[in-house]
Amino acid sequence: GAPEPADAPASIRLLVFGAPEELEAFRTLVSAYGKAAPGAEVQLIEASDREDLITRLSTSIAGGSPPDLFLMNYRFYGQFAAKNAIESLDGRLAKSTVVKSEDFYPQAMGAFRWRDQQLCLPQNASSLAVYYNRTLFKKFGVAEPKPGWTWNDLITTATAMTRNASGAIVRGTEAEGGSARVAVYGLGVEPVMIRVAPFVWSNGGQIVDNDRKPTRFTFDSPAAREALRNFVELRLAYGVVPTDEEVEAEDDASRFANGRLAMLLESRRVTTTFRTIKDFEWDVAPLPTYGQRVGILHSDAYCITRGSKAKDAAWRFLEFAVGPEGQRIIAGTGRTVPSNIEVAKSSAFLDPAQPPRNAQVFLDAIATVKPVPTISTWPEIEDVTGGILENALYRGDKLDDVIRQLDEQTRPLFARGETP
Amino acid sequence: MRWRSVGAVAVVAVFLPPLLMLVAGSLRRPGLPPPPGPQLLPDPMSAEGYTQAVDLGGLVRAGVNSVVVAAVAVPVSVLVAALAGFALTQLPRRLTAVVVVASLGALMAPATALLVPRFALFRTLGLTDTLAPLVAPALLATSPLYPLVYYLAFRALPADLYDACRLEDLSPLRTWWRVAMPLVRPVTAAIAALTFVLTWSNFLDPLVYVYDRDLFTLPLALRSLATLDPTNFPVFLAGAVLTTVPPLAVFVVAQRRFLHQYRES
Amino acid sequence: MTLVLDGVRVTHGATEVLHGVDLAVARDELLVVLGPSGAGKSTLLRVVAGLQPLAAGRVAIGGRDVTRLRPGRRNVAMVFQTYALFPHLTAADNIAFGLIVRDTPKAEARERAHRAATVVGCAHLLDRRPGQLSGGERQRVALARALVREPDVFLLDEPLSNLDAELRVEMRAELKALHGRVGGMMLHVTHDQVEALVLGDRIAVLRAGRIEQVGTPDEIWRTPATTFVARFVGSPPMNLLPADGPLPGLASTGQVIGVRPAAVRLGADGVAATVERVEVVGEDAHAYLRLGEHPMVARIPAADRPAPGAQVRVAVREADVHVFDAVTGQRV
Amino acid sequence: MTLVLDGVRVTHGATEVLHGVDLAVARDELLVVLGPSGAGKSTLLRVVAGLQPLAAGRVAIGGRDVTRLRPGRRNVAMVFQTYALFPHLTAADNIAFGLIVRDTPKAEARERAHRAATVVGCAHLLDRRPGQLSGGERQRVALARALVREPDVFLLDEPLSNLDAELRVEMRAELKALHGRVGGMMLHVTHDQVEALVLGDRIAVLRAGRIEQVGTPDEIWRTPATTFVARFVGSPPMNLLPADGPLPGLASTGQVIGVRPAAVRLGADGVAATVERVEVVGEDAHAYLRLGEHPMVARIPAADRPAPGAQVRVAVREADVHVFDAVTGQRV
Amino acid sequence: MSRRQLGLMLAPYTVGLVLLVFLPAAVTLAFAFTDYDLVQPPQWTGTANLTELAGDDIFRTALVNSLVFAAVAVPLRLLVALGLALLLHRRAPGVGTARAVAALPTAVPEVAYGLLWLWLFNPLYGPVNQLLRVGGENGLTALGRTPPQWLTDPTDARAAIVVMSLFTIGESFVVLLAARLALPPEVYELAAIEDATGWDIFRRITLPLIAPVLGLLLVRDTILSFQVSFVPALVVTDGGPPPYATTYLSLFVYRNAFEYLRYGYASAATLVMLALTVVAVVLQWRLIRRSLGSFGQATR
Ligand SMILES: Nc1ncnc2c1ncn2[C@@H]1O[C@H](COP(=O)(O)OP(=O)(O)OP(=O)(O)O)[C@@H](O)[C@H]1O
Ligand SMILES: Nc1ncnc2c1ncn2[C@@H]1O[C@H](COP(=O)(O)OP(=O)(O)OP(=O)(O)O)[C@@H](O)[C@H]1O
Ligand SMILES: [Mg+2]
Ligand SMILES: [Mg+2]
Repeated sequence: GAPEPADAPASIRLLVFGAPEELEAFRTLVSAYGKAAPGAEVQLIEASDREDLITRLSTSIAGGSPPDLFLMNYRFYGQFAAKNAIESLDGRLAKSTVVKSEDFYPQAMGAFRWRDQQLCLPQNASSLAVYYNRTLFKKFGVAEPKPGWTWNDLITTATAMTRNASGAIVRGTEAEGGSARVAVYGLGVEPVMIRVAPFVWSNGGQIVDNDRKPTRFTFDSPAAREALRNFVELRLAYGVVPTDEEVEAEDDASRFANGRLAMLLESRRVTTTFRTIKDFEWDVAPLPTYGQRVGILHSDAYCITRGSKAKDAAWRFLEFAVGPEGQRIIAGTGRTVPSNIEVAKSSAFLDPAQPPRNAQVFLDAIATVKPVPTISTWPEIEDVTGGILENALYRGDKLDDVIRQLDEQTRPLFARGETP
Repeated sequence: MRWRSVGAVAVVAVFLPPLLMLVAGSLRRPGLPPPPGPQLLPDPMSAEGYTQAVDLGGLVRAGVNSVVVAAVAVPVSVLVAALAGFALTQLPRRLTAVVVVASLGALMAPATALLVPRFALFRTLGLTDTLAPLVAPALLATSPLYPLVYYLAFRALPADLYDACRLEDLSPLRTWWRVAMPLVRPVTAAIAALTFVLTWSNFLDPLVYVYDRDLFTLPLALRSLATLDPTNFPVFLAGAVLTTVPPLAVFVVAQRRFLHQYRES
Repeated sequence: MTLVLDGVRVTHGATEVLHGVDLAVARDELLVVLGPSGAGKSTLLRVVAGLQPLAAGRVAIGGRDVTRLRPGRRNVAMVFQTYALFPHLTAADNIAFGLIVRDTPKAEARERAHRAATVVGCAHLLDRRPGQLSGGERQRVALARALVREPDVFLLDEPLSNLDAELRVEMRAELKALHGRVGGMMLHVTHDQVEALVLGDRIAVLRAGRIEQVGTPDEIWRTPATTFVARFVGSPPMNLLPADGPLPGLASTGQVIGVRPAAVRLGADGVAATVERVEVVGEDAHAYLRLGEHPMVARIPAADRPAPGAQVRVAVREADVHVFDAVTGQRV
Repeated sequence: MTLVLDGVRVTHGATEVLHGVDLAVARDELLVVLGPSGAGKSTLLRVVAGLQPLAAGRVAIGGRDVTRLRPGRRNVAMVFQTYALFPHLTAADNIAFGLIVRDTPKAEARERAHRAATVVGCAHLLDRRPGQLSGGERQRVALARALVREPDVFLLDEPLSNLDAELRVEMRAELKALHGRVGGMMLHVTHDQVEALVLGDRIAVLRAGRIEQVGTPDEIWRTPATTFVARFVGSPPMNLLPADGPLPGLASTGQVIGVRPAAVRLGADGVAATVERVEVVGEDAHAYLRLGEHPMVARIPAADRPAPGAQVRVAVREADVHVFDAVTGQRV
Repeated sequence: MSRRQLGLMLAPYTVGLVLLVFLPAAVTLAFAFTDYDLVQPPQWTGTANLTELAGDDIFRTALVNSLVFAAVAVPLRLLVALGLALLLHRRAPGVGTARAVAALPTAVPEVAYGLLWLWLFNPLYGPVNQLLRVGGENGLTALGRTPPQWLTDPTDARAAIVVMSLFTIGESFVVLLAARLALPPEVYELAAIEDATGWDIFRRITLPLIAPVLGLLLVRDTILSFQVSFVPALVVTDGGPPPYATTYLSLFVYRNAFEYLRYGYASAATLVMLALTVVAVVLQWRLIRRSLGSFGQATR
């Protein structure tokens, strides 16, 4: 950007979203920044969810008055990056005395590089893990998941943990209402692309034909097909995951929190909520594998809008937020795995007094995480595939149809998308 | 008439339960799993949802904002609608037809189609991040339906009354104020109540035009509560109850006036 | 101060309601407009008030052309046939309305409203709203509302139609007295010929949008210009018979003879007639007769009335005979 | 078929509008209800129609207690004082309404509506909506609507008040003839005493919610039961003078003398009086006199009228004198 | 002078109309012929967006959903509102309460309302299905059927959106109530004397007399039906169950415009939606006109 006049406004606006408790963490961050940099002012613009955030961001950019900074997942920033709405940070990063690129996990940094420019700096570098209810495992005498376990182990464990009210193992696959008798399900997992992808990768397959310039989904390859088949069989063949009705009635996170779900595939974000659980003990385990250890990246980053009128001030806040102090504050909420390597390895994140005891699982996974393609039409692709996968899991659509639909319905979206 | 009362009871029996469930739900203790069977009264009962909702959602501040917006927007709205509706009865028929068609056309424009250009407009006027954009629809009578409702109401008054006013050399404005308005009080009560509700529950406008958390209105605050995890549903429902109480009160008060009619000579 | 209508034409869509009315009302004159239902009487008043757009013609008040002047500037007061009371105001406020909107002090307005109400006998109703009044009560309030001001022209559209006889007689006198007191021109529409005859300085008889005759009550009564006026004024109406009918020799062929019922004498002489029906109205009786094929009414003292079915003889004095052209209906 | 009201009381909030009315209408009788504005005439009709809840009392039609029967089941037809025409229907549809909702075949309904409209002289208006009709035209449509059916009871609330004299006379005859033809009971509210006297088989005089007298027109005229009835029937109204007033010796102290204007003779003999004002009504004149402090009206032939201000002498025949109690107003 | 005053009285509203509706709407509709992503300047593309819409399956589904919703919900809503207004226009014990209660759901802010129903329709714990299960066993209804899968079965989800919309008829109800109360009572008294049946009174008097208001509401509701389905679909069903059972045009437009940054494309969809609305309204207007004759003119 052009050099700012000396009296550029010190006040900047930061657009974030989250549930009230999460927003509270950002407020803490902002007030800490206020103390660290007297005179600087940060106005927090709070959206309640991703849709709200994107609506706000796009209308305000179009209306000519965008926020200076916003926080966004790498899966969604592509559309803004492609449209040239985000300021490159390379110059500022090079000059910075507070942060350096090396401070951050490269996997997270890489996700936010667009056409050889660092557009955003990651706030976190989370990944998928298996949350499990230790108390329940002990009660039923089933072995807890441990590093190196496989997809088959997952199925076995989940089957062993799917119980009825009297504690007997049942299959939640019987027709009409029979499944209602399941009191505890073995596993909870959302039928979405970002849950399926790591298993495809682990099985040696690819979800798209070209990671950098994808043109189609490749579930027709044997490895991907097998991983997908195993995934969608969780419900109708094994009956270890709740029915769609049950999920609508009570989502997996609260089912887990209420002690009726043995394992849950989730990212770091549910940790904050789960820390309020008092009735049982829980922990995390790494993802099961098909052989290769591969995880999937979950990462949000701060981006400066190109239309910002206070880019320098925004940068100063950004430096603070992804720097050690800011990262420690956010890590304290438990919500994120810090992207700042140093902070991630510190007790701010690994605090043994706070569950999960096994937080190291998240850090170990980072080395093997992979991002989904950052294509500008990815949000649309996720929406389209979500519906198809949902029907595949709960309704048992034929695998060939599922694979065909995934391909056919997303091809135009890939074609329209812009890639880094 | 007895059957009317029976009907009234039936109406209450159908329309009230959703709201009762809302209240019942809000009284559950946050963090508990959902109850296995129907519960009219939650067990245990707790007002914790309310305290949490007020804290987490910043409902006090949002409430004040909502009140400020409504306090300006509702009277202005009613005024705009009533003035326009009256003018339509007096202006030449062709002009009236144009405005009526234009109003119907305006009704058709979906809110989403107006967000972005309006944003640009408000920014040009320097009004973003103030409460002004939330009050602005009042200039439009909140909904173009209301001037039309007023128009029909004023048109139904006996023409002789307007003639009597013309004889007394009353200007249109005074005729409107002294004669027309008092005679359509039920309509005014109804429209005031409806604009209040529309203004109060306006969600898209604040979402787009207001950044400052201190300027959030209740629906926006409520929206952030809606992202709480499901076991905290009572918190959200408590927020919904608190947000719903004022419009309910307005409706109950206003409906008393719907009935009041002057029988004309 | 005079009121002049000049070639006034009014149309409602395709139908012409007033076909070129010329009328002059003199200073301080009370003119009664008389005419059958639908003749255009109300329309005429609305024209004077300025409430009715003209298709053609001019209206002048006090020598000033007011054709394009808006109603409020014409200084007229009107009693509407439908009363047009404001339903939301009490009788008192209805009456004082014109004063209050002209910024008359509250106390004075109230005082004058009370006086006007007393004149029309509705002072005890001042706190009621129109919805709580009977038809006649409403009419009196409407009348009071017109009387409270001192306009140049009073326009009264059947202001007494819903009052009972006694009250009507009383109000008639009040109106006349009031008019004598405050002056101004008064256009008074009525169906009631007694009212017209008693009240009017002059009477204008309207028929289907045309003025048939304007004259003093005496002129109208004694020398009705047309058969229409002749029949319209007088109750029971004047008998009309062809010249070559049962009473021959009073007019030439192609003419019509008119005889008022009171001028029909029943006695020993004259033309034979059958009594068909007798109505008794207090000390008078109306005998409906048939002279051959011709019906005829006689007004006679109730005491002298014949029995229905009786045979009587009918005589008419030549002085009491009106003669009209059979085709045009014009007085000869 | 009779109609009986028994102790009917009606209240509007705190005010009692009818204070226990007893009334019996005989089979096929035409009863005229006469009374000043606000007396409760409309209310009485509404009671019979079943539109007005009773505070006390009973209503029976044809011997059957209908007090709790809903209006539609009483088989009555009504003309409202305000017409109550349906604004959205043409005159034809308004008239046919009662037939159509009773599933009369379309063609027959139309035919009968047309006939009824012809009777009241509004057949040419059948295609218009009420908003396009003049006051009298609306009234005729309302009347036709009542006449089109053949109910047990006709309730007519001032059905002719907005019609002109000629039309009124005609309609009066029509109503009477119609009643003779179709029979049924008819309650006819009017202000017009001529109408009452001519039309009614009997007349009920209502005053402030109480019936003062019920009788044939002749009885009402000749032997008014109270001073109120005496003054109310007759125009100009009966003169009332104290027994010890200007015409002494006709009654004893504590009594009131009533003399109808037509019975007042102006001549060479009698008490001296001043002529204050003279109204000419066709061949009659009303002379407003003053006998000392007492006003008096005389109805005399217009030809014999004195000039205003003249001194005359007033005489009354003893046979023409009505005597009432000064306190109760009852006939003695 | 009085003309000018009348003009001034109308002025605020017309200014509002032009400034807040017509100008913005015109701008948005102009974008229908461009490729506009809200970030970069729009590029003129002619009718490309419209052509693409024609081949878009999701759009077609949304279109059909919207039309079906309008065809089902609009008459039902109006009937409910009219029924309530006629039932509750006269005083009787309980009527005042019923009136307030009938209008109450409308007073619940949209966001709260959506989430309330999300809970009411909860397939297992929701009060609606718990009520339907009363008397049944094993999670079935008394008739031995599975209760509706409000949020997971496409048909049931569509029904759920309609049911939700039936409770928010407060506005129409109130307007109709006010209109009914303004009708002259003598006319009804006359009808009572003529022993007109309730149906006759409704058909021959009430309906024609409130027809102008009813017509206005019909038109308005049709217009709004393309819009009211938005929040419920967003909050309650999120456009699902798959594939796109409750994706209505409004949601389609919202998603494309603000979530996928395809504002030009969304504008084109808006254009189609508007065209559709205009056609629906004109058809209805014709119908109303015909059934009303020239009455609309004659009342004045
Ligand atoms: N809006 C209208 N459209 C068509 N004709 C109308 C309209 N208004 C009035 N008329 C007709 O104009 C004529 C005159 O109406 P006006 O009200 O002046 O009569 P009127 O003499 O006052 O009668 P009435 O004594 O019955 O009140 C009537 O024939 C009436 O039908
Ligand atoms: N709603 C009401 N509240 C209070 N008083 C009322 C109400 N309706 C009528 N009244 C009174 O009841 C009395 C009788 O009214 P009603 O209409 O029966 O009179 P009426 O004899 O028909 O008079 P008119 O000849 O003037 O029509 C009147 O004094 C009137 O003021
Ligand atoms: Mg008239
Ligand atoms: Mg009356």
